[in-house]
Amino acid sequence: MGKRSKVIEKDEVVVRFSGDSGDGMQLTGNLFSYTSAIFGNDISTFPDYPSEIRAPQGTISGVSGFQVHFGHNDVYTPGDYCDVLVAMNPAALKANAKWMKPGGVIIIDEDCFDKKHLEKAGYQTDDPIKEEKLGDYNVIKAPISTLTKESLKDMGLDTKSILRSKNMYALGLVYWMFDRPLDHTQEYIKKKFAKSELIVQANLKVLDDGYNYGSILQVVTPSFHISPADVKKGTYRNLSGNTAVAWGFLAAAEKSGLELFLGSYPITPATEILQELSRRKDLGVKVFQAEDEIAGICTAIGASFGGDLAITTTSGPGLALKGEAIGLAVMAELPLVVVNVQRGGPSTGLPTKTEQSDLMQALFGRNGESPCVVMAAGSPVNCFDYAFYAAKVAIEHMTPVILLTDGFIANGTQPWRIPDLNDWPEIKVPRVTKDMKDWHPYMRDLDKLSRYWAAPGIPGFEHPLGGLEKDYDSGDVSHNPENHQKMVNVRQEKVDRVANYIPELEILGDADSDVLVVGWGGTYGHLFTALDELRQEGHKLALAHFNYISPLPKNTYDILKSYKKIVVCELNMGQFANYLRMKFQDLRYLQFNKVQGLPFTVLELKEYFKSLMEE
Amino acid sequence: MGKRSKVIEKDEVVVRFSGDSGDGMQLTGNLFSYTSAIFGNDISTFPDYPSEIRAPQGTISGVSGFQVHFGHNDVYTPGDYCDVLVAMNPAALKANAKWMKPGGVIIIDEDCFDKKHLEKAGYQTDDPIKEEKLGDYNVIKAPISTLTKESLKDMGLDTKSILRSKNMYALGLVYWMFDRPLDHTQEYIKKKFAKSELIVQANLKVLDDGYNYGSILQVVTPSFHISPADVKKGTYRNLSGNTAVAWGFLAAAEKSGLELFLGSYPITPATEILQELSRRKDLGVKVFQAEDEIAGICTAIGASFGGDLAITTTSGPGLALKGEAIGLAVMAELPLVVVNVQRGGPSTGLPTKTEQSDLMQALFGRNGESPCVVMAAGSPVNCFDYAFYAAKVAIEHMTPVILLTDGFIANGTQPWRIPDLNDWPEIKVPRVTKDMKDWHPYMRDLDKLSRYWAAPGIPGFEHPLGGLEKDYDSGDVSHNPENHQKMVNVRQEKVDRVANYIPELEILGDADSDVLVVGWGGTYGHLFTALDELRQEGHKLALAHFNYISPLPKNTYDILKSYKKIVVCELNMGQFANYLRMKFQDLRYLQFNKVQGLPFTVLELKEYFKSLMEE
Amino acid sequence: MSENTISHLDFKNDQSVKWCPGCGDHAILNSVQKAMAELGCKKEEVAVVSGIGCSSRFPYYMSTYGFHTIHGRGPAIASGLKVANPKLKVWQITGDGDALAIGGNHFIHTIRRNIDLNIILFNNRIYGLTKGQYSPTSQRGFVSKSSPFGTVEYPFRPGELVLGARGYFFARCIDKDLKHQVEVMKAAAKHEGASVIEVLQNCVIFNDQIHSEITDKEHKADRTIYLEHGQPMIFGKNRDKGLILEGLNLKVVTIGENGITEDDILVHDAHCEDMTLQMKLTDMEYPNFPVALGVIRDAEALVYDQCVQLQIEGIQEQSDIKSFDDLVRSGDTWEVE
Amino acid sequence: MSENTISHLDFKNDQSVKWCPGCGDHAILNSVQKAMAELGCKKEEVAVVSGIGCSSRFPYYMSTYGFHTIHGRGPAIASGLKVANPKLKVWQITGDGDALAIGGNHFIHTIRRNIDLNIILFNNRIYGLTKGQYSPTSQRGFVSKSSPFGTVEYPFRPGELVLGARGYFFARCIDKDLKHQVEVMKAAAKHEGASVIEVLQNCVIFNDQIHSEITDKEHKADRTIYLEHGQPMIFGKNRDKGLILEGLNLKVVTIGENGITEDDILVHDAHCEDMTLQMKLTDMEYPNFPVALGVIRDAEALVYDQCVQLQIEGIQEQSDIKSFDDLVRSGDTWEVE
Ligand SMILES: Cc1ncc(C[n+]2csc(CCOP(=O)(O)OP(=O)(O)O)c2C)c(N)n1
Ligand SMILES: Cc1ncc(C[n+]2csc(CCOP(=O)(O)OP(=O)(O)O)c2C)c(N)n1
Ligand code: SF4
Ligand code: SF4
Ligand SMILES: [Mg+2]
Ligand SMILES: [Mg+2]
Repeated sequence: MGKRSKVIEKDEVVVRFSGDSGDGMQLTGNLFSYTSAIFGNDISTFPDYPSEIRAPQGTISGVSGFQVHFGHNDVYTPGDYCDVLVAMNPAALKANAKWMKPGGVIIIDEDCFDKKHLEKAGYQTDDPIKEEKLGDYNVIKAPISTLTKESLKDMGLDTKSILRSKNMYALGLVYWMFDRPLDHTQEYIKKKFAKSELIVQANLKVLDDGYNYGSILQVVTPSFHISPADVKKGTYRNLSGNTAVAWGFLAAAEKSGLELFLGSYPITPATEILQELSRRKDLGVKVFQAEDEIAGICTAIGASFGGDLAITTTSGPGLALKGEAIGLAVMAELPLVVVNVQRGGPSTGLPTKTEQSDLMQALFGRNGESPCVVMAAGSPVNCFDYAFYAAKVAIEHMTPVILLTDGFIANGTQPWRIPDLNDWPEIKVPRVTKDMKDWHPYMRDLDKLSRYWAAPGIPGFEHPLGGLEKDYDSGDVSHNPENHQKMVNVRQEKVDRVANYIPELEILGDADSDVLVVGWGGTYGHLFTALDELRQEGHKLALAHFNYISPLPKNTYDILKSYKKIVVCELNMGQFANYLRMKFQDLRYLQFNKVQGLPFTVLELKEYFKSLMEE
Repeated sequence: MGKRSKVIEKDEVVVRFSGDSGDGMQLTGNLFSYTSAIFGNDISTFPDYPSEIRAPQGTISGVSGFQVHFGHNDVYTPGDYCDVLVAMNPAALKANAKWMKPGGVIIIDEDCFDKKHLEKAGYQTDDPIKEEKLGDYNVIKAPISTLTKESLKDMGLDTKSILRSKNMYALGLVYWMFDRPLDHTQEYIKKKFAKSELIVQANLKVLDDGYNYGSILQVVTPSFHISPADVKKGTYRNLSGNTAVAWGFLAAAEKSGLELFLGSYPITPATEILQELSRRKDLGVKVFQAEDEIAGICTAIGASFGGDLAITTTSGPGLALKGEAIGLAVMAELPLVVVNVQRGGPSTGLPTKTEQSDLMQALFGRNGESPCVVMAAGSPVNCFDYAFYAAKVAIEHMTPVILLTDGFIANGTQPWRIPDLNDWPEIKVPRVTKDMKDWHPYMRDLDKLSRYWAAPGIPGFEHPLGGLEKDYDSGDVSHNPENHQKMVNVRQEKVDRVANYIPELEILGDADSDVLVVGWGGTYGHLFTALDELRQEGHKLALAHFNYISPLPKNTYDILKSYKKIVVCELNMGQFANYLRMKFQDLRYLQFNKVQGLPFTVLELKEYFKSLMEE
Repeated sequence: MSENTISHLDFKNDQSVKWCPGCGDHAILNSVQKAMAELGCKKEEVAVVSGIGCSSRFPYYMSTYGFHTIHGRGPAIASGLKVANPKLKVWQITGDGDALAIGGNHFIHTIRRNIDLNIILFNNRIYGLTKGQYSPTSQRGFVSKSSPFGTVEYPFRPGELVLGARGYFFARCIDKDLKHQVEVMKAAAKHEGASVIEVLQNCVIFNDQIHSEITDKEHKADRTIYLEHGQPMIFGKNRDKGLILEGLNLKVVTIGENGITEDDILVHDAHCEDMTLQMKLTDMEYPNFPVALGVIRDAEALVYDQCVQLQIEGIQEQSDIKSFDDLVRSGDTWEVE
Repeated sequence: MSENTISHLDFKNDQSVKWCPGCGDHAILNSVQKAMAELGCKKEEVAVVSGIGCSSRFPYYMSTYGFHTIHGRGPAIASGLKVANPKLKVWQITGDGDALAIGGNHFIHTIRRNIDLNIILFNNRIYGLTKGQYSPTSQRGFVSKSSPFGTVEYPFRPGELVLGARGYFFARCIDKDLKHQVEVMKAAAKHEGASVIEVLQNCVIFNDQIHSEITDKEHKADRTIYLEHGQPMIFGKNRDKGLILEGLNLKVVTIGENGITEDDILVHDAHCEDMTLQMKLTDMEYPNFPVALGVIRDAEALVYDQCVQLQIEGIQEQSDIKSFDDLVRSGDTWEVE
């Protein structure tokens, strides 16, 4: 394939594939990221599709995109701005032009830039490049549709099928640009279209021709070199946050020896957890697709009463519906994990977009004094870890745990080093034992203050549970005023004591900086990248990122109080900042908030942090 | 009826009628309070009954009580401790002995203090007075059952019916003690039992005989004199908090010219609002007893969309279920009042007891950034005022309003001076008008930032509403990031601006004291009484009592910051204190909390405040 | 706008319709608009209330009043609207998930109360908007994203549930069957009380062809039966098949065979209060029977919203309490001078 | 404890029962305990799950495992429990409000899925615990605290709703009818799948005598009919009345009059899959008909919890993925050396 004319050396690159919902951009992006990962780059990806199933063709609302960020160093976010944009139609260009890095490469299928499509996308003239002021960019106008047709003209396929494979042409071209092997994609094509040899051949040919088109064009096409990352030895796979959550529970089930039960009702962007666990009948998972969110959590509570590791998964509006039942689990002191994949609110809001605005709801969205454990995962792959630990805490402390993720990390992917479960901690199930003297349903472990689990079936431990207040010393229903106070206190204390069993907060970056950035949950990648880049630029900065929210790590106050400025960054109007105000009132908190259905950009964070440090 | 031997002059007295659930204590208490009110005393009452419909006879859990506090001065609570206790059986004595004022009067039906009943109540000996250490009390052992039987022996009634009227005997006796006229009660008996002349005659006779028994006994029975209060001229009636809420909405409907719609599902202790409004078909109220709480609020949202003044009523667990739908009202910016009569939580908790533990849920129990107005009534009769103002704010600002009351003020009663609606403010309905230029569904009033109400039926204003995010400038569905931020901001700002339309916070007591007591909602009576008594005892103390919580009155910070010590008193673990920490972080807040299903006692408040002032 | 100039175009607005090309929802939108025009509705007196789902985007495409609410709560919100404002013509748009999964309770209670709503249930036997999980109307064994090994649940039969909840109007039609749909919609609109119309709707993306066994042109005549009140239950390409009763069982017969004549064929009585036969018709499933289309039940009953109004009017006539002031001064009051 | 020594007393505990004296709930508690004893249940294998209501206090009075949950959610919680632990015998206690108002959706879905629960519906046609508001089974016109002028709603007929939701077991009995109740409970327990038993229960305090028109000793024989599978449908003080079919209508006839003999009387077939006749029996109302008691429908169908287990076992047999490690190493992975 000849020598390349100009090769650009890069540490990292962001590529975005973008086109109509029907253009196969999700697949294209996925294949590209897999190849990059196998090649040895660290990657982070993010899909971004319209909330309509098939929005009108050619319009901005119908644009579907997939962004891949890969590099020779660790990569923590899918990237703010693109080095390379593939735009299959004018709407894709229109939607993404503002996300281009200055001077980046834009590949367009010029066949689709006709008057009709330009108008649909809202362009006023027939020169969208000029309209978008992209003159200084490297715009590669390739007649991809025509070339695809040309490539397949002798195969005997109908035009529709031919055009359906034009995404492979674009992919081939991009592979050439990054000098990537085609074998993984070829394998995939053979498997995926196994039913029709013709389609396999067509796609393989188009992929190849796209690649070759690159070398033909090489005079005008830049080509990049990103050397592999220096990653830890091991077996890897790509993992999305939602799959990671599902698998974290599978791991917890295996480690605890409990059967896994999921009660759930589909809701964007949490549905994939339900779908993944539905596939895991091979591992004995009992999945109950309930009639609604309330039945989702209630079946899980029933299963928990019955002795299973029980979970329920949902997103914001669904969590609102589960509030009453979470209260029952608080009162009955049963283990339960409620996963809430946050999305844009309020109400139906922006259902396919990301946000961190359910924190207060998770903490307080129930009647009465109703404390439970709240945790948050920080990245697609550590959704695995926090699902595991959420289950561990729920079981060992006999309490409901709300695990927060968000649309951004749920849909995003990262390479995941396959763990050896032997390295993971045990999960000890606090079952009743025959030798317990004077056992009653609310007898407590003296350290954790958790009660013991007596699942039906064990002779001698028959007992009623329920949502009415119970006597501290007998577990019978009690209306006694002092007892109520005691139970209210002990339920809170039980949650507070979880702090004795979780890791302390660690500072990332310069522990001795003036400014402490505080974040929680799914903003980890952006905050860390901003921190990392600023430090590389010579700034001093520290980051405290929270995954345990209720209770907070024990050393939280000691850490926070040692900084001059604390800035809490979150994708809401300041919910965690307010929570910290309740907990540690004497400290001052600055806020950096964004509620746009989008993650932070590293750029905006850096600018803001710089301004803070300069003040 | 002769001269009385010893008459005790008192400013105020607390009387508690107490017996088995079937003993008619609620009626007895009610009749007594009415008579006292008509006599011209200020009164405050509180019923207290078991959560079981008919708990086992003779047991403590079956005791039903009714407490009346009346005085020559203003009375703000039903009183902590009793001057006079009527105990119809041993269980009633057992349940209430600890609530006696030292040296108080205890009337017992000695016929019911037999071995069986003593045992059922849990007494170990046959001398309960000694067991309770009530030796220094004035215990009047009257054979009430026997006397009642004696009184009616010639009337031809069966024993069951005879014994059913023994409460009238006790009531007659108490009337004698307080030298009260019988006429109101006689009238009541005649109306109530109109169907059976025999029963009327029996009850009248028993009442009379009970009264006369007092004069016979007068050597040993103390008798009290409490002169009438100096109350404002007008027509009065007794009003419970729940009825007051219902009537507040009736008033708001009349003042706004809107029809009133209630969608609700029964739940203790809120059900009476539903029941009262069900009776008000005469005033055109449309009451929809829904299949659950969700349908309760959803029918109300539908009615609000349709142009009615729409409300829904519930208690804690029901509010949890309504969270998702409140979010819809927030997003659709429709007027709606959600009344939450708080009870003991979490979960089913202590359903018949009082608590203030739903504040956080009211503020934050929804997905996304979902601000709405939160208010709280302070006493049974001002439930009327706050229901009225909740409706006014909801309508004029086009927003859902959550109005918090609690089991204590909902069930308690006070005399209520009947208002002249002409003295009450107008409620202006922000309807669209034909002359609106470029109207769209989210066009806003520039001062309030509220949108206009275009109820179906008006030609030219057809539009779709919905839970998806809408464009600020057109009202169409929008996924635009900046627009979302703008809408999130404006929804909050709209709620914040309600502060421009509500009264400023006023300090009660000594504005220049060191200690500021802060309270909110239904604790008003106890806090004020404690303040009042301490001031009469020569202490300096100030009280800031909140009825508007979101937004807070505009001058809140200025007031709070001028005190050395702020102590937030509430019947939860510190929810309002935490809210203040979020809002005004630089001030320090002490907390006085109680979560026992009971109101504060004035005594415990006074002691605590004294300790604070002495520090 | 005078009534007779109203066209279905008047019920369209300027929003671009965002359902997938080929989705059955487009046709239903057209039918509803057509029915409204033919009924001579005024735009301002129509309100369309939906829940959440592909189907529930419906109100955005109507030029009437509309409310796209929350998942499953459409019937409750529409009930409140209708009771608040009984003059409105309220249409409630819902899907098999929206109505029968999360919204099942409001659905059956709305039917029980017999509130005058026209409920259109888009039955594509799938959750479309969330991209393809099985729904409460998916057949046992159905493979979907959330049932990769096939479901182990019996589906609801919507008509059976409606009748079990004391429904007085139930009809069924096919998305592509425009003309018939318009007739059925009009019948539903004219029925006083809750009317439920199940539309067999195709989701081209996640459940394509799910109804085609029955609805495809080449089979439809033999596998469905169009019921009309007062008409014999005849179907088939050659209109030679019919339904008769044998004991308590329905049976398909061929006219002209075994001595069967048209006179032997059952005549459809949609107005019959007793629902026995209507239930059997509702439950007919292919291949044993043709699937019943058209208005299966259309019986009279008291209507909740009307009764609420009447009760209020009746009480208002009799009561002395005419105002807030009358109320607060009634009963036990006392004067302080 | 050997099985044959188990007595109903073993199912009692030491808690004092707090229902009102005279409440029908006491009798139901006794019947359930008796049925369990006669079925030879072990205490530890029984779990009783309830919602909220007077009736739902039930689990506190049982010496078995129990769960007094939240209002209306009993069927969902019991479903989860049964699927998690299919060996348990799960009884679900509920009231007309708990099951049919707030819990309606879980109720019908549990029935549709056919989960092996024994659901006892205490139908007192009132909300007892909240002190007397009308319920979804209160008759039209019923006056209560929340309907001072009478309701304007049609009630659900629980059996009709159960059958409309594809129920395979429905029975009805009377609270005071201890012996019969025990038999019905046992039949329900033996039925695999969801069984619903409606008990006509008297609330002495808020709805006293609501069923007495039918259940009172002096009328019962003439106003009710005890159905038994395989037996002719005969009733009446003199056992001279019976039911026959006339077309699609049931008719009450007198044996010995107009030439009617016992052979003309319908024989009850509870096991018949087609529910037509069972639905008609379920819906019979006094005064036109006797009210049907006993097991009205008891047909076979696939049971959800069993199918879940079978499906899992089947897939586990075939799958290569036996552990977490197998899973995470399957599919697209790569090595970094
Ligand atoms: C409270 C809540 N739960 C879940 C969802 C997610 N959700 C949206 S639509 C839908 C199902 C839609 O199915 P259906 O009603 O059949 O409509 P279709 O899309 O097939 O027309 C679900 C589960 C939601 N939006 N809100
Ligand atoms: C979420 C919620 N809503 C409402 C209530 C109040 N509530 C308790 S029991 C009940 C109705 C009980 O009626 P039913 O199920 O018929 O039982 P019964 O008391 O008649 O046996 C209601 C409305 C509650 N506890 N929780
Ligand atoms: S996903 Fe299916 S139901 Fe939804 S719009 Fe597309 S075709 Fe229609
Ligand atoms: S109120 Fe009625 S249902 Fe409840 S315990 Fe008393 S009698 Fe029974
Ligand atoms: Mg659907
Ligand atoms: Mg009931």
